[in-house]
Amino acid sequence: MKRIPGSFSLLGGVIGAVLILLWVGADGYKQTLVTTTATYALIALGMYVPYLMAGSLSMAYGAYAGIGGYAVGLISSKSGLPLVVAWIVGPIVAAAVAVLLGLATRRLSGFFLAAVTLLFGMAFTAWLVDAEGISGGSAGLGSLRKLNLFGWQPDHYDVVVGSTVVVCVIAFLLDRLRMSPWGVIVRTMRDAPRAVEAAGVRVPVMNLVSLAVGAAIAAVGGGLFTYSAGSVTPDTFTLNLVFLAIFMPLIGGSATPWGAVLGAVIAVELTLNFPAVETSGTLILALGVLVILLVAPQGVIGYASRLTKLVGGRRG
Amino acid sequence: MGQLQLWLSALEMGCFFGLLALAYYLVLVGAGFFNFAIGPYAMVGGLCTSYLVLYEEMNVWAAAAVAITAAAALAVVTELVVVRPVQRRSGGGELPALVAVAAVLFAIQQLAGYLFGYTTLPGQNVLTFEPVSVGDTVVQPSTLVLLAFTVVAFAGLAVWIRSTRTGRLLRAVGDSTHAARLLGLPVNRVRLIAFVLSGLLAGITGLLFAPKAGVSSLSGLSWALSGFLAMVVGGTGSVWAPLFGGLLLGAVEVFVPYYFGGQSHVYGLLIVALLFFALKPSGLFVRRVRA
Amino acid sequence: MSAHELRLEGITVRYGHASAVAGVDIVAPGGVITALVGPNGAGKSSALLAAYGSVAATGRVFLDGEDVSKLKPAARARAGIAVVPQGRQLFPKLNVADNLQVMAELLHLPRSAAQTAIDRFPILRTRMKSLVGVLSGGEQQMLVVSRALMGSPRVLLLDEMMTGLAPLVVQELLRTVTQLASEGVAVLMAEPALGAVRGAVDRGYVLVRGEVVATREDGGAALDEEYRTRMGVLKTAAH
Amino acid sequence: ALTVAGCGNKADEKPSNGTASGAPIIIGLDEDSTGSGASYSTIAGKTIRLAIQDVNDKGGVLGRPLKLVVENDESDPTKVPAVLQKLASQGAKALFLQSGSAAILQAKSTLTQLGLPAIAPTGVTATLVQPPDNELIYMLANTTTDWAQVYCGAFKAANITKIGVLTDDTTTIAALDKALLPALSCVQIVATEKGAANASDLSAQVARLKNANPDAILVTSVGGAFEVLAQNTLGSQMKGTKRFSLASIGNQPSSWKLAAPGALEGLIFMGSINTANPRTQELVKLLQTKYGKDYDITAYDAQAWDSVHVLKQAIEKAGGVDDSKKLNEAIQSIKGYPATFGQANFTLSFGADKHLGADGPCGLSLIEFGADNKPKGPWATFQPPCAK
Amino acid sequence: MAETLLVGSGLTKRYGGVTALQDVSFSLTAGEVLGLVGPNGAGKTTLVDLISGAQPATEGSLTLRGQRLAGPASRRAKAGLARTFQYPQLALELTVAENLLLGRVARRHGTVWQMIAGAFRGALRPYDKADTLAVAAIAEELGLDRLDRPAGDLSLGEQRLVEVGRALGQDPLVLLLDEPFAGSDAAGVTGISEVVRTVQRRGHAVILVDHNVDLVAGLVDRIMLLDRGQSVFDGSPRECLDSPQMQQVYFGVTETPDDAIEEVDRVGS
Ligand SMILES: Nc1ncnc2c1ncn2[C@@H]1O[C@H](COP(=O)(O)OP(=O)(O)OP(=O)(O)O)[C@@H](O)[C@H]1O
Ligand SMILES: Nc1ncnc2c1ncn2[C@@H]1O[C@H](COP(=O)(O)OP(=O)(O)OP(=O)(O)O)[C@@H](O)[C@H]1O
Ligand SMILES: [Mg+2]
Ligand SMILES: [Mg+2]
Repeated sequence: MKRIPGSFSLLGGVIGAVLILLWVGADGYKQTLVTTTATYALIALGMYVPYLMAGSLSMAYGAYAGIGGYAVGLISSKSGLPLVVAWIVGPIVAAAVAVLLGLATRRLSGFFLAAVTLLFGMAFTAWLVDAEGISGGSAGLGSLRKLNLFGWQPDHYDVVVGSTVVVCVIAFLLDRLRMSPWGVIVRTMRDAPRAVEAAGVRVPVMNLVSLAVGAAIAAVGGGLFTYSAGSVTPDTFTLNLVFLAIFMPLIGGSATPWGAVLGAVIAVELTLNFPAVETSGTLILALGVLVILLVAPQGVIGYASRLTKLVGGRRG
Repeated sequence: MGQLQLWLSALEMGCFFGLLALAYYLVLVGAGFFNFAIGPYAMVGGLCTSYLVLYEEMNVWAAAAVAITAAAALAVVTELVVVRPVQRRSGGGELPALVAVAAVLFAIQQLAGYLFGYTTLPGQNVLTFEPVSVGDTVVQPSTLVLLAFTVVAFAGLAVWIRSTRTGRLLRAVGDSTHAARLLGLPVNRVRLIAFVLSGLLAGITGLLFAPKAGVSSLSGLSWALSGFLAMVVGGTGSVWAPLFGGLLLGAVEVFVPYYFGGQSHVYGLLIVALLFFALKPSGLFVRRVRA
Repeated sequence: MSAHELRLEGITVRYGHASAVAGVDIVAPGGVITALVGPNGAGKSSALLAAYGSVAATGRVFLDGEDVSKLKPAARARAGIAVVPQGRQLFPKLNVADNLQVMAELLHLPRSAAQTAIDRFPILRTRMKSLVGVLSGGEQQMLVVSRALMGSPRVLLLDEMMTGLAPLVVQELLRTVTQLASEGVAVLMAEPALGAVRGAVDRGYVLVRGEVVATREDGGAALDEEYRTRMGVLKTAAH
Repeated sequence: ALTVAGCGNKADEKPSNGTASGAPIIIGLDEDSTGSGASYSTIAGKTIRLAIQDVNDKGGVLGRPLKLVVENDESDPTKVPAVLQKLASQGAKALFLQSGSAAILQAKSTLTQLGLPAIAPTGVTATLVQPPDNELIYMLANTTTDWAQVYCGAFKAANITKIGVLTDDTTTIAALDKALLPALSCVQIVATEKGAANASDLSAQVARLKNANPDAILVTSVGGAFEVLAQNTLGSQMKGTKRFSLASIGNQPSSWKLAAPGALEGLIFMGSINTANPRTQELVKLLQTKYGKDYDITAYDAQAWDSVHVLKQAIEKAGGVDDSKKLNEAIQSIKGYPATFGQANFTLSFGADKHLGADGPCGLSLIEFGADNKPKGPWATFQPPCAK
Repeated sequence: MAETLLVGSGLTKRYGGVTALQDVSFSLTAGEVLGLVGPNGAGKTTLVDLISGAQPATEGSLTLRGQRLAGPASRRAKAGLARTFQYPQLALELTVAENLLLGRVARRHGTVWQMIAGAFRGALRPYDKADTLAVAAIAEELGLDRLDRPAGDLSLGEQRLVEVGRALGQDPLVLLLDEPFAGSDAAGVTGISEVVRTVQRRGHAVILVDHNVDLVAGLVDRIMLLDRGQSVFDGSPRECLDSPQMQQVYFGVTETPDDAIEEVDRVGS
């Protein structure tokens, strides 16, 4: 019995993170790869709870990430508040939007939610363009202030380290959440909603809560990207990114949130850092996803743990 | 130009969405999941034809035959090389198959871009005759062909699904693949038939619709989403559900901008969807059974 | 009428590493009702499905002396092996008529077969157009049974056939099955406890953890007795 | 012969060193070769390569060859920072941004972080070169302010007082409309209708425009299928109403074939190619030797060509590329560069506050489409005044 | 006099033309076990559905401890109802332990605030020793072992046991069991009977639906006989088994099984 639940995976994640940070060093390009990966990972982690645990597919993740991004942009340009506040406000607003949207589609499950959230994502982009006064219109928001944490101004590398830590912490917490009573309820909703309802948990409400948790996490990612890229525009978080986020947990392995993180690493590797430069990253990723699904249906983590079990012999 | 033109547009769009949704419906009924690669099949049907006619100077009919075969072949590949092994290896869960077809969607789009170029190509008319005038409204040949095909496709498939042996098997297999396998029904064959039919249907649909606004390698995704919406709106309770869903969506796409202004077409669609799902949470047609 | 026979030789069924059935030999001769009793999870269903061919199994299955191990379930069904599987192995969104028609077509039976099959259960006759998914648990079970009795099976594999059926229906069905057996059909029924069917059983096997631990040829009561003692013994052994 | 843009891998066509020797000067190209911007991005990308080859063949810059490194961002803004960083890490000292405009907008802040100057050869959206983060980014073509002037002249000449606007829903066009439409104060805009960029039907929008009863229609779109669908629908349902458009329809020859027979006839677009310009003639010659004599030159080709040469001049002025600040200042010091597009006396000049090269409206020309759906030539009714 | 727990009056359910349940009334006191028997399609599951809130009633009302019982299933579960399903509703990918845990932890997540707080608590403290012990105790009572197997790997009979265990974990005031004995072996029967007794001992009540009249009669204090949606008899097991209605609608012409009488005698003594 593990003493701290989820610590084994955490150890793996931390080792991975440290290796990545060592590899990155002072290289600006590699640093950007890491922040991009962290962004993708956070969006995929956001999707993990409602999508892989509760089984409700929301396609509005572009909008949630966008809300996080615009929170950073707006607090930087339109208020004197410390920038960190954006990472509190953004996720809360995103969660609220997810709840409102979920309320409207409360009686729907699975693909009905997907349809409505898909339309919402599109409408949100249109709104960002129209709401010039709030969002800066099509040009978006840029020239962001630097973070200032009680007098300490993190440099680019600090941000890279910080985002890696955030991803690890969220993955670790989600991993524990998955195993917890809350996680058991949410995961049961996917296959046996009637049982959950009969046991005393209002399934639509619980669904809303899980959607809110997911949206909040994605908003953290959107904020991170906006901060490290320095600007956000209505089109920054596209539908393609949402599809990418659907791929990621399955690539890495859907049994644990760490799979989403690993999936993000692989996705960025395949689309941005693959040696066959000028070809389509999307194509490489799509083919990569297919190969992984065929070779390792439980994702890379599932495959690896099968291998270790085979090598290490069967334990009790 | 009167309202008639708008009704005609709504009808044409509705038929297009409905046909795509019907292709979804076939796989949904037979294999139990949304095959998002339907959009790209349709795109290949349209784009490949145009490419062959424009750059290889092929006859339209020959090109169409090649393109439709290609679309159907892609559907077969999707089932045999992707979905079936993925489902087998992952223990039949719906998620991995769904993700796999989403990957297929992007792969086909990119491959089509590589083969046929990334530009939009004009659609080819399989039948060319004089446009028909109704009052001051002109009906293009391509529109008439699309409408006719819609009628034929829906009527044919409705009969097929309802009363033929294979149609009934298709429904059974999709309803409970587990029970079907247990009893020894030809699950694999039936599913393959569903995929081939949906590929053919999508390919022809894409080909017939392409003259309206051209077709490019990236049309696949937006077509996939339109068909998906129509399918969701229609529900799964009847073969005609996709057509109703499609027509409703077509009407919304045309009349919402007409009455509420083109400025708000995206909002309009969202609001209509929200209202619709608030009133009809499971689409127009459903078959409700106990859990 | 000639008596049929189903013979399982060295049947093993594995799910992953664990084996649910470990090399059992079971014979179900025609003319009598053979029972396969064993606690939950003993492997009864797995053994029956192996006989029908719808789980991967090693070992051999003989129908009237002919090796059918290589045949797919559909072919075995056509050869005369009929199954009442455990659980609701129906198509809930198809109506009653279509559920039967699917099976009739698998067996190459004429259209009238579905109607004949349903006549056994008058309750169902009025509901030919109802979706199966709205029927009550017992009504669904009746449908599963009618489906299995379509055509003229040579072997009946009945997995907890009486589950969820009211006593009246159970009696009726037992009469039917006994009648079929007396016409030479080989009947193999799996039950976790003999209970109500005890009287109808002629012989049987006790299956525990995938292995046959006892065989009785002297009637249901004796088999039940044997089973009870075995379970008692096993329980004390486990502690 | 027809060239299929995007068909065949342009990665193989990397410019060689030509006659130049010495350590190569590395230039980055952020191109969308497979994403949503691929259909137009690659037209200019191809000519950038050609221009660089040409420079190298003629001895290079300061005796050193230019070397192009290319990355594909698929018009996905979240990939842009990494792509630009990657170009920088490969040693690029200046960049060409040839991707979807959402991506380029996203690129601005990354440029500031990198400190590298960049040119968006075919950009027309004024926001690209406006604050924030505009210190390092440059554009060549006339912007919408000049366009508004030209349109107004045209409307006056043609006696148009009420126009209807049909626009697509991309952010690029939203930005453009924002600058352009208010500047069209010379006419009354009686209706503005918007359709999805990937729309398959615009009859509702057109019906509304028709109801508003304008004298003319202005279509503002990124071009491609939307533009053609708009023109098809307008052509059949608002026959007789004068139509105007932006530049894109003229720059995308492949989309002309999409139009219904005769649907483009009488359409007037904001062209930039004037065959009377001797430099344009030269470029046409070069392009036709390379791509066959049916090649239709577009403003994209010319702007790509000029971008390379503007950069070449700047590098020469700065005496190298090691100091990116100096290079940036050198770009800003370029004045009166004779452009390959626009009229014969059209020039480009840059400055600290002028990140947009075009000097006056001489870069523009109103071109009319003929019955064969191809540009027929300058519109007889009005042409922008081009003072010497 | 024991407290009246659950009262149903005039419960009716119609599906279009089909009347599954018509004007059924009953009441249940604390510590009572009510058997619900009747032919197939009589409306037993429908009644369980109406009580538990899985389906809304067409007509009729329910009270639990004098409070009106209405609304969705989850609200009624919070008020103290628990049920099993005739066909097991388990999360097949989750382990047996997790499926059992659901019953116990669900009521801690009954309100929105509890759900939100539960998410935070879950991330910080995923396991609770008391929960683990409680789950182990329930498994022990039902004779379930190897709790870390996915529920999907269980045989159907074993899945039914888990279903019962989950409902027991809710510690309900009224436990509704829909054919729990179907397909159970001797050990399972003992386990489930034990569960019924446990609930009864706590002073709570059970409604037991099953076709195994022998077992039902041995466990219950009262039997209600449903036929074609109507309650045709309500009385002690003994009276019920002997009643003409029972003979007519349930056993048909055949005699009452001897076993049942034996069982009643044994329990009664
Ligand atoms: N949605 C529905 N539409 C039509 N009829 C229905 C529906 N749901 C249930 N019924 C019918 O209502 C009747 C009562 O069903 P119920 O499931 O309550 O029976 P039951 O007493 O539990 O039977 P069993 O012992 O077989 O489980 C059945 O005849 C059933 O077919
Ligand atoms: N799909 C499966 N995957 C893994 N293990 C399984 C699977 N199906 C059954 N088992 C295991 O195989 C063993 C035998 O199962 P089987 O269903 O044959 O038992 P049974 O005797 O029919 O039980 P019951 O009386 O409960 O129906 C059980 O231990 C069960 O856990
Ligand atoms: Mg079994
Ligand atoms: Mg029932």
